[in-house]
Amino acid sequence: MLAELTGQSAHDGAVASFIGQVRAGEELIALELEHYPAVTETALDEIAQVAVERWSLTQAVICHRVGRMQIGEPIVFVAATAPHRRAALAAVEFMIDVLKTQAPFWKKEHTRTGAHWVEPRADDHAAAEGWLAKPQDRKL
Amino acid sequence: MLAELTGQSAHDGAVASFIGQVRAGEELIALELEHYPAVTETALDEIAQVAVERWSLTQAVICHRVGRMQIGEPIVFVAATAPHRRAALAAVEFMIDVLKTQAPFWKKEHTRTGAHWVEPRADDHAAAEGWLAKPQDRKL
Amino acid sequence: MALQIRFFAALRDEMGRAEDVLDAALADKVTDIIAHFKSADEKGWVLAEPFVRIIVNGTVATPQTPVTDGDEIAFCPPFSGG
Amino acid sequence: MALQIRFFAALRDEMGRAEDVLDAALADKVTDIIAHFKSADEKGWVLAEPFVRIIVNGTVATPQTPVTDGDEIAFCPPFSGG
Repeated sequence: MLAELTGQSAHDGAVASFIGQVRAGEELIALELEHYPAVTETALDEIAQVAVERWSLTQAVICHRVGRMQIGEPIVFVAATAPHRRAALAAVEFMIDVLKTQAPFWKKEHTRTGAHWVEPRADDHAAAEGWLAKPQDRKL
Repeated sequence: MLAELTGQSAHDGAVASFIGQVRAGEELIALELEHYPAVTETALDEIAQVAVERWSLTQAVICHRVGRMQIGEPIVFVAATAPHRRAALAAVEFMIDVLKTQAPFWKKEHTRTGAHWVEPRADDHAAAEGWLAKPQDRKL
Repeated sequence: MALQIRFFAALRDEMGRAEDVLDAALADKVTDIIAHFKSADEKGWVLAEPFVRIIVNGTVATPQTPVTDGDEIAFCPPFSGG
Repeated sequence: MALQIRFFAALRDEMGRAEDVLDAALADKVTDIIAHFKSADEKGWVLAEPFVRIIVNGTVATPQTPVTDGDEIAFCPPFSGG
């Protein structure tokens, strides 16, 4: 997916990206991702669009998988292209931070002792709120 | 190159990367990158190693091209893998910031009106110095 | 058309189903739907928990949001994507 | 073996060559090498400019760094990679 973003615009000097993948945890066998179809797509489009406007990106991409995934498999791919690196890097951080708590996805961990839904982490909420509440305090 | 970093370690939940590429500029025809062989490799290895230790990365990669490149072609690829996203994202930003002024590369712009060596930008120096002078002020 | 109700993730597990349909005459607002499930379902009280996110026709809503025939009302636990 | 001198990028253009070799007896320190080029080369003064980075055997050095037979001394303009 990165290959589709590089060398696409003569004015892009920067392509930043992030992949979130299933990390081994205590007794984890697999991760299951549920979403709210249609609403998810709208939410991701909005997050990408906000990033494009805020950092004057050339492109912003968010791809999120759903269903069952094994350890090491990718869950989410986020990328931004821009004339300069600072904008691309900040936009990627923004998109991954915000989508974690602002798009209707739910993680279920299947472990050797059973399955359970993942509670969002307090610092994930804090990261998203940091971006959404006071944009003027962040770099760029 | 990203494919070689994803799903490599069961403990990696995050793969962050950055590609710097030749951006169209006034009358630019091509970019030429010169380096100081052997010394460059050592400098890049050191930068990557500092990043690995500072953010407890699983892997850090820096690949930098030399020679003549056309608009849109990649110049540098930087990537970091880590258990959590914050470490991977910060390490990538650190590596690209620092290598710009701390590794022996020189850019020459070939334009329709002649060729000239690129002066490092003041804010590139500031970015590198920010990381190197007072690490305790930065996130993570 | 009635009211189309959806339960996601942990709330689907609690409610024992992913979807339901309610007579639109039962509710003027989301809070009326919650009241209905509180009385009709053993686990209906979970829909009134403060962590529950309500989405009406794809847009974030509150218990005071009006609902009308044909609306899709989703009850969601906190999101945990990425 | 003598002293192996290297000029990079804009400094190579100014000096008109990428490499040079000096008799080790000419210099105890980097500053002696700079003094030699200032007198021997029309453009040798550029090596004394404050922006010049000096690398001796792959390590960042200063005009006061000692040099000895076989050392590689590189004169570099500010780096501009990435």
